[in-house]
Amino acid sequence: MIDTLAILAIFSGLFFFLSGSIGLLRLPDLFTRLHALAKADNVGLALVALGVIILEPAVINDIKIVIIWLLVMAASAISSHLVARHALRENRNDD
Amino acid sequence: MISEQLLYSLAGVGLFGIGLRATLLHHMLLLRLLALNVCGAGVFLIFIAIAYGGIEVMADPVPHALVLTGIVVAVSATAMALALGRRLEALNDE
Amino acid sequence: MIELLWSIFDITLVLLLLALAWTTCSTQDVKRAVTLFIAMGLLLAIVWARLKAPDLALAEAVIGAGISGALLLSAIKDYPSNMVSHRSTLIEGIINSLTLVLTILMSWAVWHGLNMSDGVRLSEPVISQLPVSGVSNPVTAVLLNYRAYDTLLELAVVLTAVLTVLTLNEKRVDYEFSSPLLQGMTRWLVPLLVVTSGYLLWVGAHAPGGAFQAGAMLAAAMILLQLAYPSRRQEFNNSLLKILLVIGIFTFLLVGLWMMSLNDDFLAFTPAWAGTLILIIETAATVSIATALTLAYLGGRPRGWEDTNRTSRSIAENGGAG
Amino acid sequence: MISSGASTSILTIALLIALNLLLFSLLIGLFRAWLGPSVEDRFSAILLIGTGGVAMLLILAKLLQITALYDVALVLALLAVVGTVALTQSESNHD
Amino acid sequence: MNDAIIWVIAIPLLGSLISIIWSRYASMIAIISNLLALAASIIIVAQVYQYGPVNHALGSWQSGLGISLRADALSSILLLMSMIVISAATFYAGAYFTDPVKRARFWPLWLMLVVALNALLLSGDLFNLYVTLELLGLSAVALTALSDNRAALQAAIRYLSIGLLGSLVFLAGVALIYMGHGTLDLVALSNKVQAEPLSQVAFGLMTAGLLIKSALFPLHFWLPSAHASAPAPVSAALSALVVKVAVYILLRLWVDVFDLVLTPLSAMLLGTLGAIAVIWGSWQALQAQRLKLMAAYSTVAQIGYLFIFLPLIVALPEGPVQDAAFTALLLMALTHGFAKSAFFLSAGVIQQYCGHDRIAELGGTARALPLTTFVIALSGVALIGLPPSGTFLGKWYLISSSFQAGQWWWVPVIAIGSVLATAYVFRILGYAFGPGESVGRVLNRGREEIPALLLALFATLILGLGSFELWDFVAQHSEFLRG
Repeated sequence: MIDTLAILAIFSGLFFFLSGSIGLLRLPDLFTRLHALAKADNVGLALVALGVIILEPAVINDIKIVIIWLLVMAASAISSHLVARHALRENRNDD
Repeated sequence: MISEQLLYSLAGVGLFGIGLRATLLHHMLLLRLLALNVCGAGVFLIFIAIAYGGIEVMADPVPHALVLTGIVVAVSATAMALALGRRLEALNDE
Repeated sequence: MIELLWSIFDITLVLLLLALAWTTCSTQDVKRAVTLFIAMGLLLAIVWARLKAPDLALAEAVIGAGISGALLLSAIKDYPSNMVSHRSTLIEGIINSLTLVLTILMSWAVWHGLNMSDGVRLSEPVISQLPVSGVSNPVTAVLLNYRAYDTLLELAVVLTAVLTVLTLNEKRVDYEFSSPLLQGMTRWLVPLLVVTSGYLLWVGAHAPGGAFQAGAMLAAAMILLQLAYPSRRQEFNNSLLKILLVIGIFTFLLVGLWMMSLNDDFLAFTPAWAGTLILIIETAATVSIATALTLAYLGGRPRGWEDTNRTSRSIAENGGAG
Repeated sequence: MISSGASTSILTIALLIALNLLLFSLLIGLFRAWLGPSVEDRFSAILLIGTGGVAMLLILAKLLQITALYDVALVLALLAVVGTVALTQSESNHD
Repeated sequence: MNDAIIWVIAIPLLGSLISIIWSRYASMIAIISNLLALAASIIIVAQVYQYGPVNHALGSWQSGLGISLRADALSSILLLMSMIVISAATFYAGAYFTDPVKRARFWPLWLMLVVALNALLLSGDLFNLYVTLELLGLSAVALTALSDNRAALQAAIRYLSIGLLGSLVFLAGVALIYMGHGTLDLVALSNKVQAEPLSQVAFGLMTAGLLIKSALFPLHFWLPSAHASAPAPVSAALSALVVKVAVYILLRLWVDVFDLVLTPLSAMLLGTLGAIAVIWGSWQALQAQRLKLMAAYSTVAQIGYLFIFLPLIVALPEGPVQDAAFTALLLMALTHGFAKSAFFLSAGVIQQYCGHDRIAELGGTARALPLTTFVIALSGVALIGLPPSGTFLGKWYLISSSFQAGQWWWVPVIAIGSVLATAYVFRILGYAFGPGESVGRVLNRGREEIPALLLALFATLILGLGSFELWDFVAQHSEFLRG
């Protein structure tokens, strides 16, 4: 039962990851791509982490996983911001 | 177990070959440096593939330690090469 | 079924790794090569994890995501990215066939080698001597006890490399632009990085972790600090930096010599003290590695590194443009 | 460590499938690193590998029963930002 | 007393660390630590002479689990040679670097080079050899780059990338060895290695990696620019020692560990490359426009001689004849080490005096710098192989072993090489004794000239006349020759 729940969480997380990757590949410009990426980061990883937490009995590891998830959330927000700002400031196209 | 060892050590050989080829082909320091690092990663992969003993078995720790040393050396060498390149660029600009 | 899924995973992972390596090595575009290389580093961390080498996965994560990424990304701008050069077709053909032959020969050797060995190698004595090594993480036992001499020389390599960086260049000119968001993040992330570094150092005795991972982590914290607060023209305390730079190898050497005076052989730790001594050495090494990597990232010597007034003036005259 | 019963092997299989799918989604994302065209585009692929790598490490930790891999995931999450900052703060001095 | 083997590594390392912190007293620290290390190396030679090979198990672990340091006749003699050359170059460098900044940069790296050389010569473990090779390579590159001009930096970059490639290829061989045999200890390996595919490929890889480092033709291309553009004391150490210790590892591996893998055919191939190197290197040396470049090409040629010995040693029967060939090889390596370092140190003096080292414009140096010119002539004697230098005996035995092994075709190579060497040495002396406008007062630069003179005397007189001691020493402790 618990296993089923975990599997469900992980697989729905995977759905976001896959759509994030496809978005990264298919979307037309950097900013929409970054947006798709943030989806994968936040929701996808949250669900996968949730699944693993359900499976992991040791509390210390659960805390670690929660910290990891929070960190990735923060990192993705800041990274997207920095990358987007950098792109705007450079305002150019390579190649 | 042999099959994983074989797969990953062959991958290591492959990385080594790819890196070696590119090291010899490239002229530019930065690209050559990346190629050397790929080459090194191949050697490290061979070591770690040998150490692997299967899902249930503990891996041989000696290659892990050797590779850790190797990684530190590789990073140091990379930093040093980048510094040399930067100094040369500066002298070229003068 | 399980076997099959593992095999699919292994094969995909290997193919992806090879593809990344190939694209990294075959492009002439510096920016593309560097990003692909960083991606390959992250993938390698997963490979190490898959092959049950968590110590390495940890090191590769710190190096790949942090230090070497930062080093290479900041180096990109030192290089013109449109410099294209080709070897002649003949030479290229020779190189190609040479590497191909070598790869085939090595694969052949690997094939034979895996069949000829019993697979035990050195893990037996490593485990049987673990109780007297002072630590319970076998990788740390190899690094700081059985093969401690290698690690001593490895620290010498790090020191040599960073000394070279310091002799060649002056510190890179800071990029003046920062953002409140970045600074806000730095304020909570840096303490977290420092704490994690301490955790990795301490945990190294009985679980994956250790001096190098901790040192690189600490260096990442310093680099982040430097990047977020570029406008502060901090004056470095150079004599302190010099001491921090050599303290790791110095402690290591002195402990080794001390143990030689007690137990006849260099680096022969007395089993009862081994745990404490290893922790002391690792702490000092962490500090040195962090200092070395930070200085390597800064790209050269801070102002006033080379002692006397006279010398700093002569640098300003001779190498100021560098 | 591995609890007995049929559900375990089903769980293992499910986790392995999830692992494979994650790897597949990284593979898709990596095309962006190859295609570019701008540095920022390439870098967004690295961000994806960072997050996807964290997810894979969580699942691998469960599959291989190595709790230390949570630490690896933690480190990866912590340092995800450093590379981005290095990219965005140091480039463009030259030109 | 058994600890000398540690001190010879620990003292320079400690010196290097201290000289970073107290850079003001770095010269003094460097000289003291070098003299102490020299004393330790003398003690090691004495120990080996009296009691046979010395073994030090680091950490008291059984060999295989831990690392062992070993000194036998071959390594201890090379260690002593390297410490003598290094000490002379250290005294020289104290006067050579007039800029205090350069001097402060030089000493820590220089002492690190000493650590690497000594650690490499004493190492008894394959992976440890890799680490020492990297330490040696990085410190050598760092010292080359100290010249801080474009040519030197380009040379240093090439030296670094080729050196890294060499060590990685070597390391790949080490990985294969560990895969097949499960140990890295050289002694343990010597009992395990058979002529099977894995060992053959591993042997090939390690040899290839080391051939790059020892600059055997056609892998020598990085050497001339690096050796010619480094500061003079560094060039001396690079040419005399750094290249040579790579040859030392090769010999150690070939003879001690992989003796069953080394086929006569591959030995013949390496000998042929050596022969080409002798002729090609000497020819390039004759063509060279600059003194230091000439010396660097001459190194390529001299390394070639060492490789000609290989097919002979493989072909000769075990016993006194083979031992004699081995000792002759050692003698040539030692003589070249002393002579070439003396030559580079003198070239440095000339370069400082004239402001350049273009051979065609050396007129008048003989009168201005009589002692330096004398040293160049002396080391020239050793490079050519005139009696009483060690090279004379070495070549003599090389020729006689060629006949004994039925491989007479090496003899004309040696003859041509010697003729060319005579030509390039006399070409320099001709210009140096020629008339020149730049004749100033007769200069006396004792602190730079006397170390060079001592090295040249070692090459010509001491090794030539005292070679029988060497013969005895090696003959008494020649277990290492047969593994």
